[in-house]
This record gives sequence, C-alpha cells and structure tokens, in this order.
Amino acid sequence: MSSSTPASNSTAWTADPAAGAAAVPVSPGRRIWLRFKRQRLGYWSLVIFVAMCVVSLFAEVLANDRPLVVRYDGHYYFPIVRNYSELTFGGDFPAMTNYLDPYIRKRLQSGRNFAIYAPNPYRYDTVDYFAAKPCPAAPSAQNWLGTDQFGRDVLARVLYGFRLSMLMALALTAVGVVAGTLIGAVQGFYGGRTDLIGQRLIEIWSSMPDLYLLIIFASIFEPSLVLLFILLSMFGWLVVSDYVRAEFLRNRALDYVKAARTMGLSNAQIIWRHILPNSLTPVITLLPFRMSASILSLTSLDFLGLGVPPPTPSLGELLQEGKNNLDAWWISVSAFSILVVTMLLLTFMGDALRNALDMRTHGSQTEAA
Amino acid sequence: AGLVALPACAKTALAQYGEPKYSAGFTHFDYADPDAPRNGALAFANYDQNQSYDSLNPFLVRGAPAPDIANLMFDTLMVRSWDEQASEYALIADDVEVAADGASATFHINPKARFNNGDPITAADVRYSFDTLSSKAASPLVNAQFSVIARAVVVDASTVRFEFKRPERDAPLIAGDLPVFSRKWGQRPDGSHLAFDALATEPPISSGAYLIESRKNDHTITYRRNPDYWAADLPTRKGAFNYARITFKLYLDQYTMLESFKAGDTDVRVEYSSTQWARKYVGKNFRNGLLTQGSFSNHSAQMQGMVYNMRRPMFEDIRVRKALVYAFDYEWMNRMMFYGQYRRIQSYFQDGPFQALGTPSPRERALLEPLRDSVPPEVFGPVLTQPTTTPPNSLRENLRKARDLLAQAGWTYRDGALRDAKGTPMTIEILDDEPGMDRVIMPYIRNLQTLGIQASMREVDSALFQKRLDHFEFDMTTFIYPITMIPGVELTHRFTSASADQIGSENYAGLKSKAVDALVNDVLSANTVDDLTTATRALDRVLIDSYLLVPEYYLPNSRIAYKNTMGFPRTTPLTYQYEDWIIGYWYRKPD
Amino acid sequence: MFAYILRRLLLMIPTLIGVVTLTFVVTQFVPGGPVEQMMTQLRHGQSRGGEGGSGGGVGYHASQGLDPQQVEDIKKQFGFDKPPLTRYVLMLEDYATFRLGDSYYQHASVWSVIVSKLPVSLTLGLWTLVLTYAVAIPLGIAKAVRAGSRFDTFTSVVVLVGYAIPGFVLGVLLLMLFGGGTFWQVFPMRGLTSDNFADLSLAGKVLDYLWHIVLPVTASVVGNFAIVSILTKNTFLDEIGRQYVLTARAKGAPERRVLWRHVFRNAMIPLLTGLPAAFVGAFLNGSLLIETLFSLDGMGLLSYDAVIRRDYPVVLGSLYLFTLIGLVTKLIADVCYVLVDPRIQFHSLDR
Amino acid sequence: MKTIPPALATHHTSTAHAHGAAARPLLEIDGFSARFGETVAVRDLSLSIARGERVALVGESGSGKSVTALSILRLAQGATLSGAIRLDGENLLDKSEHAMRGLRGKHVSMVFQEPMTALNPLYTIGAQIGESLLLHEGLRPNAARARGIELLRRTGIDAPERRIDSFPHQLSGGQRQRAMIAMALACRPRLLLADEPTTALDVTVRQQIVDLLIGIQEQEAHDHGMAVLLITHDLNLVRRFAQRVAVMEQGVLVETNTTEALFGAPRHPYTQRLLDSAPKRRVVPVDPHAPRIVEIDTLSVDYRVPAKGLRSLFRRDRFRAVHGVSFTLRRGETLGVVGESGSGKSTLASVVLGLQRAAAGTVHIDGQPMDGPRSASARKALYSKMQVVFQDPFGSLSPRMTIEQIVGEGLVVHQPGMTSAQRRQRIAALLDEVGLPAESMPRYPHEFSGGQRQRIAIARALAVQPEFIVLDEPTSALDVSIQQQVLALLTTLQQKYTLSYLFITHDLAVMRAMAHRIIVMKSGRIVEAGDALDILTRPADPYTQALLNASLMRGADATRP
Ligand SMILES: Nc1ncnc2c1ncn2[C@@H]1O[C@H](COP(=O)(O)OP(=O)(O)OP(=O)(O)O)[C@@H](O)[C@H]1O
Ligand SMILES: Nc1ncnc2c1ncn2[C@@H]1O[C@H](COP(=O)(O)OP(=O)(O)OP(=O)(O)O)[C@@H](O)[C@H]1O
Ligand SMILES: [Mg+2]
Ligand SMILES: [Mg+2]
Repeated sequence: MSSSTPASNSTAWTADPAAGAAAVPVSPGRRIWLRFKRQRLGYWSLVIFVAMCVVSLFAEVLANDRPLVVRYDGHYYFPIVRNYSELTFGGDFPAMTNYLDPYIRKRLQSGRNFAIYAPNPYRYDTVDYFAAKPCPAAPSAQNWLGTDQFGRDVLARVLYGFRLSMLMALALTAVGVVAGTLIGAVQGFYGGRTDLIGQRLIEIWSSMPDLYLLIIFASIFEPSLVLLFILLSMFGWLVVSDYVRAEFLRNRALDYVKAARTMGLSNAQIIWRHILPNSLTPVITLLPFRMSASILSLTSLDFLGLGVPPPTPSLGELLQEGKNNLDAWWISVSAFSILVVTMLLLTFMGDALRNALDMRTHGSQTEAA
Repeated sequence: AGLVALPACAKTALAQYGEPKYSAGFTHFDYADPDAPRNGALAFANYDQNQSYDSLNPFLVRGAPAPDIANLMFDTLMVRSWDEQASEYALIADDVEVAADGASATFHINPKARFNNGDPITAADVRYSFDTLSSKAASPLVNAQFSVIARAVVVDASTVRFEFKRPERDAPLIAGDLPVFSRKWGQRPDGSHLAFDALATEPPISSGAYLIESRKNDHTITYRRNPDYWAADLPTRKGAFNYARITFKLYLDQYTMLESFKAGDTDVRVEYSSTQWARKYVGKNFRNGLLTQGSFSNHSAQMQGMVYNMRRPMFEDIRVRKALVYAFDYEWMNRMMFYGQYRRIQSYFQDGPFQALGTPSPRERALLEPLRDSVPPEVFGPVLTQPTTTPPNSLRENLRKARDLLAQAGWTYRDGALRDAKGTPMTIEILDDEPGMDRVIMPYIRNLQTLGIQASMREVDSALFQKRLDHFEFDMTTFIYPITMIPGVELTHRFTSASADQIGSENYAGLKSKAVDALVNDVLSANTVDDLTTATRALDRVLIDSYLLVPEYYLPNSRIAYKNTMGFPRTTPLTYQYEDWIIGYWYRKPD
Repeated sequence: MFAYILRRLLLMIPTLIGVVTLTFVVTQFVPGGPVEQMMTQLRHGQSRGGEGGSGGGVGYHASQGLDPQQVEDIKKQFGFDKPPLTRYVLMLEDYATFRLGDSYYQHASVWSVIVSKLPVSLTLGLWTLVLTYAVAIPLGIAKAVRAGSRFDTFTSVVVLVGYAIPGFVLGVLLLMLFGGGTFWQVFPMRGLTSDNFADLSLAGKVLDYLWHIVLPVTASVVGNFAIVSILTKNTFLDEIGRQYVLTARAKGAPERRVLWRHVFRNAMIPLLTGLPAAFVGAFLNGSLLIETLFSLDGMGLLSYDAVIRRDYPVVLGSLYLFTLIGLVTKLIADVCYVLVDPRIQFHSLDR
Repeated sequence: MKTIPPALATHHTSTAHAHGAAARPLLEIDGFSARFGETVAVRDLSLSIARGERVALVGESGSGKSVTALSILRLAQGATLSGAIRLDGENLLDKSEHAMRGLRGKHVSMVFQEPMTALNPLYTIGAQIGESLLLHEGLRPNAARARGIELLRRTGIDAPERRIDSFPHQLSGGQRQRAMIAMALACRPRLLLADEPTTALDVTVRQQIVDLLIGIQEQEAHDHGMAVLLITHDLNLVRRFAQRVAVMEQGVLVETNTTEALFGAPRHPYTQRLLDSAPKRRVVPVDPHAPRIVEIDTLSVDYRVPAKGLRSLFRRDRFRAVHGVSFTLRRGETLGVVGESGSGKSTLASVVLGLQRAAAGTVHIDGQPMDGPRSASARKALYSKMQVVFQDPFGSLSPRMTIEQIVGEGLVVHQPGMTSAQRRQRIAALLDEVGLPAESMPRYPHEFSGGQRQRIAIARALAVQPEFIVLDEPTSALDVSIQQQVLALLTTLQQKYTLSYLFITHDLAVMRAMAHRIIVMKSGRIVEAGDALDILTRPADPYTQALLNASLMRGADATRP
C-alpha cells in the first residue's frame, strides 16, 4: 500500500460510521470559554471591563460641552454631531459656539428655546472658564470629580482618558505581545545560531539610547498618537520575548515535541500547536502589566514633547498632573482608582484565563472563589 | 559710543551716572542692619539650578560650582550697592581713580586687605586674578564679562591700573567687579601651578567672608565665617554676612525641598510658583507660627510675554498682533490660576525708573518726533494700557475687537478657518519647552480658536527648543526679557535690525525698526541719568506700541517663607537677588 | 557548556561594538549637542523655572554673545574639531582598554563619576531586588496554594494597588506622611546618610543608613511585588498539577518541601528570566524619580542627566559598562537555565 | 535470593501497634467509590489486605486500579472519594492532610505506573531516593546516597554509582522504573502499592525485581507485617508473587480469591477471558525480495553527559549508548528488538526516527539517508511513511490538546483534504480499534489511565497510515485482553498493507507472536540476530539464553493446560 491510497477501501483503516456519529463535539475553544465562565471573579471582571470600555466609547454623549440637542428659533440643532457657528445662535464669532458661555446659554434658554446638555457638560478639553473657584478645584456639584490645574473637568478627562489609554494600551500590548511571542518563540525553538544572533541583536537593540532616538524623532515629526504608537511598539516587545524564549528553550526538549516532529509537522506548526499553548503562562501573566505599562508610557515622553499632544486626555497624563498637584487629591485619586480597577479586572481575567487554559486543574480548588 | 566725560578724581566710590548715593563717610548701606546679631546659622536649600556641585571654582566652564561660593568666598575690588542704579563702593580697593579720558581706572588696594590664608592682597594678585579670568582657562562667560578691559597693569605693590579697550561708562565699574584670589590657590608644594581649568577641588585662597567648614557628597556644604575676615567692619560689609555658619543642602526635587522646609530642615525658602505658594504652605508649623509666609516688594520686574515671530507673514500686520493681544484673558488667569498673585505687565521696564508712564514728556517727544514716520501714532498719546476683562469689559468684548481688527487686516472666517484673502488659514503653533507654561497657553489657545485661528501648542525638550529659537523656527513662544540695572548693550541684541537676521540673537520677534534702532542708540550713548531715562522711556513706548508680544504678567512681590527665628532688616534693597539678600543680610534673631 | 560560555563571551565583543557604534551614530544626529548646550548656556545664562520667571534679581551685566573664536574653543574642548570617524576610532581604542574618558561637564573621569554613584544605586537596587524577591516569591507561592481563595484575591488587590501607584507618587506620599513637613516627622528626606555620619559608631552608622533608606526603598519596592508574585503564582499553578508533585507527596514530603524543593525549581525558569532585566534595571539604571525625590545621587539620575545634557562620554561610557554588565548577567541567567533544568540546551534544533 | 542487603537488613523497628492489632487487617477498603465529575472510576469496592500479605490487583485497562491505589494515599487528583479506606482501623479518608503526610512514604508507599513522568525532571534520582530517607529516617546526605546506591544495585541497575547522579531524562525507561522502585522501598513501608512496577523491564530483571519484592516483603512481614498490593496485567507475575488476587472490571471488583483458586477456577467471565488470552503467533512470511525499508549500518550513538556540579560548565563526558549496530528491515516484516533495559533500544529507535544524530554509521529509510538537512516538505513526506509509538505515552501527548486533536493531527497534516466531519469519524474509528470509546475525544491526556494513553498513542501512529512503525513497548501497559486486540489489529494491518514494524518489547510472548526476526541487544550492542523462532528456541548468546530461561520458566507456568 502507499500512503496515497484512499482510506475508504479498507476495513481496518475505515471509520465505523456509528462510532463517529456517537461523538458529540464540544470544540476545545468553547470548552475553554465554558471553563472561563465558570470562574465568577474572572467572568465578572470581564463583564465589568467590557462595560467600562463600552461606556467610555460613548464618552461624547456622556461628557460634552456641546449640547445633545438645541432648539433655537424653531429649528432643531444637534451640536454634538455638527459644529455650528455662534452666529447661528445670535453670537459674535463665526468659528464655533461655546455653549457654556452664559451669554450663549441665556439665548438658548430664552423663550421656547432649549438645550439638552450631556450629563456632564464638559469635554476633556473644556476649560471651565466660568467656574467660581480657582483651579484645581475640589469636587463640587458642577464638577463631580473636581477640576485639574487647567480648570478642566476631571470626570470628563477620566472618561475620555480611559478610552484613549485603553485603546492605545490594547493596541500596544497586542503588538508587543504578538511580536514578542513570535520573536521569542523562534529564538527559543530553533536555538543555536538563530538564538545566538537573535539575542545579540536584541541586546544591541535594547541598549539603544531610546531617549536620543525619541529626541531625534521629536525634532523631525510632529507628535501624534500614531508616532507615539510606533515609537512605543519598537521597544514594547522585548520583555515578552525574553520570557517566551525561556519557556521555549525548556519546552522544546519535551517528549511531546518529539512526538509532534514525528507527526511530520512543520516547525511552525510545532511552535504554534504544541509548544506555544504550554508556554503562555508568563505571557498571560504579563498581559495586565504590559497594559498598564503602556498606559503609563504614554506620558513618559511628555517632557520631550513627544507625549500625547497637550489637551489629549490620558490616564498617565492625569497621574502626572496628580503628582504635580498632590494637594489636589481628587486628581490623583481619580486617575489612580481607575488604574487600579483596570489592573485588577485585567489580572482577574488573566487568572481566569490561565485556569481555563490549564486542563489539568479540575477547578474544584480554583473555582472556590 | 561717543565721548565719555567721567570725573577724573580719586574716590572711594564709583557711579556710572551722577553721584553715588552714599557719601564718603557712610557707615553702612541703608538696607543693612548694623545691629544685626552676628551669630547663628542658616540652613539653605538649593541656591541656583544646580542640584549638586562638583567644583569649588566658580569661574570654570566645566562643573557645577558649590552654591554661592563666588559670593561667599570671593570679594571683589568694589561692592555694588543694591539701592541705586549703578554705584560701587570700596572693598578690597579703598580708592579708585578713573582717567579723564575714561580709558583706564586705577585702583588702590586697602593695605589691610588680606586673603584668608593671612597673606596681604597685592596688586600682583589682582593682576593675576584678571589675567586668569580673562584667559581661555576661565569660562567664556567670565571672559565676556571682563572683555571691555584690555589689560591690568601693576603700578606699584598696592596699585593696579586697568586699561580699557573702549572708554565706556561702565568699564570702571566692571573692573570693580573683579573677584580677587591668591596665586597660591592651586599651587603645589613644589611651587608648580595646577592649570586653572583643572583647579576644581582645592578650597580657594581668596578674600571672602567665609571659609569652607565641611563638605559632603556633593550635596551639602557648610561655610563658616572667617573669624579673621579683614573687611568685617568696612561700611560696605557692616550688617552683612550675619550668619556664623551657612549650610547648603541641595535637593534634587522641588517637592522634597518644600517638604523639608516645612519640616524645619531648612530655614528659608523662596517660592517661584503661585499655586504652591497659595496651596502648599500649610501644616502644623505654619499653624503654630514657626513658619511664616513673607512677601517683600520686588521694586522692578522684567517683561514676560508670548513673542510673535514677525518673520512669519501673518504677523507682519500690526493689527493682527494687536488683535491677538485682545485674546489674552489675563484677569481670568490671575484669578483662576495664580490666586491673584501677579500683576499685568505693562512695560519693558516695569516698576523701574525707566518705565514709560502717562503721556510722553517734552524731552521724550523731542526724541520721538524725528521718528514719527516709523513709529505707531499711539506712541505720542498716553502710554498703552493692556486690554482687560474686568467688568465692564469682558472677554467677549475683547474678542469682538480682535475679530474686527483681524477683519481689517484681511482675515475672515471661511470654510472652517480664519483665512486671509488668498485663503491661507491662520495656524499658530506656540512653542515651549517648559511644562509649567501650558497652563497659560491652553486657555489662550482656547480664545484664539474662538476666533477661528488654528492654534496649538508644541512642547519640545530644551535643547531642541533652543535650537528652534536660535533659528527662529517658531510662530509664538514665551520669552522673558531680563532687565539690567542700566539698560545697555542687551537692547542691541534684542531689538535692533542688525540682530534680527543674526542666528542665535535674542531678537526673536524679528523687529526691524529704524526708530527702535535710533532709540537704542540714544540709550547707549546717553551721558546723564536724565538722558538715559528719557531715551529708555521713549524706547519703551515704541516697543509697547509695536506689539512684539502678548504681555503676560509679573510678580510684584517676592514670596519668601521663613522660620520665625529669622530676622531681616526693615528696609528692602531696591533691586536684589532674593537668595543673595537672605544670605547676605538676614540674621538669626537672638533667642 | 564551556564552549558555549566561551562563545558567548566572545560574542560580547561584537555586541559591545554594535551598541557603542549605534549609540555613537545616534548621538551624531541628536539636535542640540554639547557645543550647542554650552553655547546656549553661555549666551543666555541660566534662567530660573516656574510660571512666573518674573521678579527676583536684576543682572548687572547684559549678555554679551559669543564670538566665533569662542565657539571654536568650545568645540575643541569637546573634541568636536575632529571629524566623526576619527572620534569614533579614538573612542573604540579607548574602550578596548576600558578608558572611558572624562565628563564634558564635571570635573571627573567617567569612571569616577560612575563609581561615585554606586553607593546609592547599590543600595536602591540591591535592596529593591532582594526585598522584591524575598517577599513576592513566598507570597506568590502562598497565592498559588490558595488559588481562588479570599486570601488570593485580597493579596492580588494589595499588590496591584501597590503596582498601580507609580513609584514617584508613592514616594511623594511617603514624604508627605513621614517627612515631617505635613504630618509625622519620622524619616529623613534626603541622602543616604546623616551629615554627622562619620562621627557615628558602627552600629550607629548601620542604623543611620537603614533609617535613611526606609522611604526610598519602600517607594521603589512596592510596585515590584505584583509582577513577581503573580508570575510566581501562575507558574506554580502550572507545575503543581504535574505528576512528580504526586510522587513527592507520596513520599510524605511536607507541603513546604514539595513546594519549595520540587515545584519551585521547576517553576524557576520564568522567574529567572525576569531577573537580569530586574537586576540591570533596578541596580544600574536606577530609578530616576525616586532618586530625585530623595535627593539620592545614583545611576538613574546620572544616566538621565547625561542624556539630557548631552554629556556623551558619560552616556557612552556608562552605556558601554552597563551593557557589558548586562551581557554578563544575561549569560549568567542563561547558564542558570541549564543549571536549573538540565534538559535545556542551547544548541540548534537539528542536533 | 533471600539475601537481604545489609542496608535493608539493619532495619528493626517493629512498631508496637502493628503487633498489637494483629487481628485486624492492615488495609481495609470498604464500599469505596471514586468519581471524576460525572464519571465513576471506581464503584463500591471492598477489599482487605492482611498484614504480611501479597495481593495482586488485576483488571482491564482503565478499570480503576491506579485510582484505587492513589486513593489509598489520598492522592487521586480531582477525584471525589467516598466509602472508607482503613489502615490499621483508621479511616484514611477522614484523616487530616498533615496526618496523611506522616503516613505517606513511611507507612504506605507507592511505585507509580509511569515512572517517566512521575520523577521530578530536575533532580537526580539519587536526590529523589535520598529524599525519602532524609524525610523519614533523618539520614545525612552521604548516608542516604550510600543507601540509594545499594537500593539501586538491588534493583539490578548497572553501575549504580554512576546512575545515581543521573537525571531522569538520562535514563532508559526500565532504569527509571527501577529508580522508582528503589525510592518506594527506601523506607521499608508497611504497605507497598506497586502500580505496574515492571512494565519496562526485561524478563530477567523482572524476575530479579519480583524476587527483591518478595524478599523484602518476607523479611519485613516478619518484622512488621509488610503487605504489598501489586497492580499488574502480567499474569505470570501475579502467579509468582501474589497470595491473593483481586480482579477489577470497569471500576467494579468482580472477583477476589487466592491465587491458586483463581488460576485454577476463575469464576467471573472477565477473569476467564483474562486467563485465556495469550498472544498467538499470526505471522505470515515475508517476501524475501521485498524492498528494504530500513537499512542501518554500523550505527553508534553517543550521549553527552555533563559532569557533576559546577564542573558541568566545563566538561562533558561521552556515553556510548549504541555500538556499531547494523540491521535491515524489509517491507511487511516485523523486526523485534529485545534486550536488557538500558541497552539502547529506545536510543536506536530515536535515531531511526531521525530525532537524534548518530555518532557514526548510517541510517537509510526507503533508500534515503536520514542525515543531512531536511526541508519541511521532505520531513512531512518522511513522516507520512514512518510513525512511532513512544515508550512513555504520557510524555508524548501534548498536555493541552484533546484526544481528538492529538489523534487527528496526523490527518490534518497528511490528509489536508479531509473535512472535519470525515476526520472526526476516522478518529472515532481509530479509537474504537484500540478499544477506546468515542466519548473520550474531547478529553485531555491526563484524564486517562496508563493503558488508555498507550492506546491513544497507538491510534495516533495509525492515523497517518504509515508504511513503517516504530513501536517502543506499545503494549506494556495493556492488560492481556486488550493487548490481544491491539496485537491482532497490528497484524491485520501488516498483512493488509505490508507494513513494517520495528517492535521493541520485553515481553517475549508478544515477541513470539509478532516478530519475523529478532535482534537481541545488550549494553548497546547486538549480541544476537536472526529468525524469531530460531532465536526463541535455540538461543546462542548466553544473555539470550538467560532471557529465555527466565521467561520459559514463566512461560511454562503460563501455558495452561
Ligand atoms: N483525572 C482524571 N479525570 C477523569 N477521568 C480519569 C482521571 N484519571 C483517571 N480517569 C478515568 O478513570 C478510570 C480509571 O483509571 P485508572 O487510571 O485507575 O485505570 P487503571 O485501572 O489504572 O488502568 P491501566 O491499567 O490502563 O493503568 C479510567 O477510565 C480513566 O479514564
Ligand atoms: N539523554 C541521555 N543522556 C545520557 N544518557 C542517556 C540519555 N538517554 C539515555 N541514556 C542512556 O543510554 C542508555 C540507553 O538508553 P535507552 O533509553 O536507549 O535504553 P532502552 O534499551 O530503551 O531501555 P529500556 O528498555 O529500559 O527502555 C541507558 O543506559 C541510558 O541511561
Ligand atoms: Mg493504571
Ligand atoms: Mg526504552
């Protein structure tokens, strides 16, 4: 016989249809999800985290200095989606309307006119120009979490900052983890010269004077989120790759890898299907930390003028401001709480994911919580 | 400079213009307290920007000198008084004679003058000091300071003559500023000499009031007053250097510095931030009266504002520049951010004798009249007061004016931006290197945006910032015009046409005005205080009305918090460096 | 193995050359080199920071500007009169013999500058490292054993709170609470030792030292527990389910022994992996913000300052030195992999 | 044979309570059940073992033997236990974990079924044996080492002084198993649970081990009533060793009786089937002109073994595991490899498979040299012809893959055209062939018994439809009835598709049933090679003779009238 012979022409090789039909498949992926779901802490963390992300996606509706709807002189306007000139509402300036200006407010409330404002009538960059107290001002009925040293509403900044930081951190982490895993995996798996050369290149790369690089960048480019993203991703993968390499070095010597090789799997398949699932613990563990590191790194470049361009809200920026105005505790407390909560949610999710992936634990111990 | 006529007589004092305030027999400066207790110690935090020191030689380019060592350990030939424009009184030199042609000045050295190793100070030492400081070994900054002096000539053992390159009015005073140190400083036992630029860790052999008592870790240094200080009873030193011991504890962080002051680790603290001053000076030591927040008049202030780069076409039109001034809501800022601690700056020579006030005096008019064509007409009216938003004025009111001015200049709002006739939108990038300024810039940007201007802020690191400034690659940026006692050559660097195209000059605005050139020349060539004042005031008017910048604010009072064991003289000097005043003239109250 | 080590040692040379070359090249392109820095400083003098630069002090002299000759002199002083290639070659020659040159701005050689920063860096780095691992590993093990319990959740919250507070915020907080300025005066705020350190007895010295480092070490260590303890926990959970653990238990080994002897060693690889980075990071690069806050003059500040002020000899010299140390640490870690797990081999797949 | 090694003979403590409660059985399992979630692994089992008694527990693969043994130590992970297990009258299931720890290793110790995975990979076996001694007898490391060497020597390992410093992965399967036994015996427990202690051992060693066990047991039984519960599928072993036999089937204890009675008159149908099934030779002759699929020429293999401790950084010793071995294998032929444990059989196999480099000599598969770089596609082609069943099935199964994925992997790689439904059917069919239900597809390797895992490994190899399979102890963990089924399957396939097998086994009965030709290995060399029946009837080499003697003796026992 040759291996190309179709399988169906023999009894021994052929499937017994009855036996095949008996198996009720629950795909491994689904099983993992079910196991994940069974862990209440992790599952609820996921739910809350997703909820937070979703809420922050609607930041524009929740915190905005432009009203959602305006009725003025019989016409309806939707400033939240469109920019109207102040002239529309009988103001002076053609560029845009400052809806918080008492002058405009009065007009919007006169007669049958009305304006429906967002629950928190400030955007992340709204300077509360008409506030009574000097900034930073403590939480009050107007600014629920107070204002920062620029007189901007902290709640709005937290909301928008969370969104931006999360998106950025997710993207950075994703890129860092994928690249790091890939590079670490290749080095650890192939070993030998690949490893030696790869490691040397990484060493050189990681001792690159990144500050100078950034200064050079800053002198050439305008700071922007994209630029920041590129810069930060260039170094973000280094940590992960180290861990993955170490795990691969160890796991590639195990018997099941030999077995996989005798299956005729390509190296990529061996890496992907066999070693990687067994080398993921450090990666999963590091995920939340990579996330928060990304959040903080957004500001680390501020002093070079490379951080997020000024009015952009980010949690890191908020923390920085909190540090500079320590007596304005509401700033640091807000930023800090949201950071801690995020970290906790992510870690609990990581725990649950790890448990869900670990087929050996039956979970009686891990599901106690 | 034209011909200079200086009194050619031997005196114990020098004045750049007119007569010195203190007559020959004066006993002490007015701002010194001759009865101040002469013991007690002072603990001081950072003296300047240096957060550590690695050198005991303040004259080198390399290294960070020990805090205040130049002042505490190096006496100069003469001493400036702090309550007049430019006068010097005897210290090491007890007598000075300026040549009739102003080309040289001869100093006689007080025979009692001694270095801190007991050696008498000789003319040779003075010459050695000058030669060293004007050599390559010393910092170019020091070189530059004495660059007007051509050479020092030893006339006899106690007489030295300085010959000047040009007979300038302030040249003798500059010579009087020469610090004197012994040639034995840095001499090895075998008589050979350590190169001056390698002379960093040897305690100086010089003539100052203090000696180094102890040093630690480049972060702490304690000076002890020299018990044998020969000049202790000179009128210029009476009531000065009252502390028997001065310790500098250098902190790396502002926050820690403040906290440790509040904890009582240091005795005095000068505050530079309004928010800190308003919010952070609380705690039990303030409640129980151990610490006090003091406020002392500053007397004069320097212009600070956001400079327009007039090389940019959009800023060529004075109406645009004027309009943008209207967008600056100073009152709001001072109320909301600075706790009302600042005042609007109105002049390039604020609160000093050179500030232009009211309408031009006849003499000012006389200077301005020939320049009528090249100056704004407002110059001849009352001096400009900056727009305000205090009711009945309002920001809206001001912005309307701005809008109208811009419209006159051809900038109107179309297609989502403020555009000129050609359709180019107005975009302004406000460059800065210091995170502290964004609080001022952000609200301003908001107002500019209301006008339809695409304004943004760009923060870069200081090296890049300087590079862009040097090459005039910016739209607007915050700049401070430090003032000098006597307006002088710095005006050339800042305002004249010649400097406008010179890479690296301080004429950031790119001002090219014949009138200003002429007025600066008038200032430089003034022969009397009156001439000087008139010319400077006229210049001030022209500058203010030329709208080079959006004037910001200034601090009318210093913010000094101190332990209540500290005492200070009742009179504050006219102009003073806070730290030097505290170190030099404060004292410890007797228990 | 010996061959491997030898090969790695030899490979350090190209790596070092690579690092130095790369940095050298990069520094050529950085705007605002030392000459410009110096010129700026000379041209404009030093100005004070703060939103109100106004007030306080009037200069007697106006700035005079620099003439071209002075600029040339400054260039010469920094060695910038030579073309880059020459400078590069000279530098390599020096580095080959461990001559690191002199600082541009300080009156000291790069060596002595670095050496003078070591006490602080050693203190902060080693204490942080030791405390981190000494606390986080047992904690991680305890968490793994009680995975999912209330204890696990609670400690996770605690370490993560610690992690989420940036070191400098914590430092500021500690200073505020214990520095005496605002609340209690318990710990000193500045330096590594008291001013009268030299006069103290030995015990006094030790106490004084410990007294000084409590706050900075706390500030820098608290954030480190999270990663190590959670990593420990997770790798332990991975290993605890394996069969050899049963074998060890079947021998009647007490739980501690099972965990510390059997599981620990198997779980050590990921923990070892983080160590070189942590070592180099904590000990050599230091923590800029903590050092600043507590006025400790360490490597963190030095590297940062040198970079910002373009003190290239210090930048390159310290980079060179620390890369070397980093490489050695990494080699040691790699060798440790093998010592820990004899199955690990570095040779390539085909052998 | 009764000579007790001094190290063991010095033992004296006959614990007071052991004698005091002589009337009570040592171990009493009463209504014991074990469940894994929904599935019941052991149901209502009652069994007692008296002091000094040797009981064998036999039964179908997957019938719950290992779970029962583990439960006695309370180490069955993830299992819910009920009923009672009383040791000396005290219910172990009620004891605190701390109290259990005192018992484990000292009073009750266990030889685990899979010595490959049961040893800690990072400690030398010396350290692992020494640990028990350290824990329970407080021996110093040096003394423990001496004892360890002595124990190893008793188990028949060659050069125990050297082996004691080996890491588990440096040992052959049999060597590890013996290390495991030495470990369990180290502290002279009162109850020894031996779960398949001899699967990886050749018959001579097996005999030696049995003798050792009996010897120690008798000695200790005299001293403090040591009892042994032996789990095995080797009926010869049962016969020689046990005084009483318990038979399990599908989690239920179906029969208990004295050995003679049971062998004489088995009552339960499963027992009868068990005793009836002996491997039958169903070998058809090979076409003498069949092409050669494997050609091995003067093959030698070296291992590089690090020297100890820090010196390991600088020095490496060489250990030659295979010396100049040559043989060929034709299509449709089964080449049996027998030999001493540690003689290099698995090493040989891994070189043939291209998993290891030869130090000298050549390997040709289907005329192609194995050496040299191979591209991914060449490798894929190679392994579509050649498959392997590893000696350690557990280790060779990816822990995070389901059985479906593991078995289906070969299909995914080599028959990419298959739809997933087809594939699932094939997998189910393959599992069925080796006697596993289709329901096991979504489960993970650790959820299976030793024998079941072995069958998964076999199914995986068969899935690829190779031409040549290396079988390294493929049936060692299977009870005789399943073994029969698997061997029958293999022969059927061979005849249908002219498959070639390189069949490594210690079981001469299996060898006789399967092999065309045999090579006998000792210390890395082939000592004898030739036709299977020739060698099995007229061995030339003394080692082969010894081997046969050992097994013939048992074979004679085994051949029931
Ligand atoms: N961790 C587990 N999870 C789920 N099922 C398990 C687990 N361990 C064992 N089983 C199941 O329990 C049953 C009994 O397993 P056990 O290991 O006791 O069998 P055994 O009698 O020792 O078989 P063998 O002779 O093959 O080793 C088997 O069907 C097995 O699939
Ligand atoms: N990685 C290794 N390093 C060093 N020595 C090894 C290694 N693997 C195996 N050996 C040694 O090589 C010899 C042959 O081992 P191998 O596994 O081939 O034996 P085997 O014939 O399969 O024995 P068994 O029947 O017990 O499985 C043994 O003495 C073993 O100790
Ligand atoms: Mg079993
Ligand atoms: Mg083997």
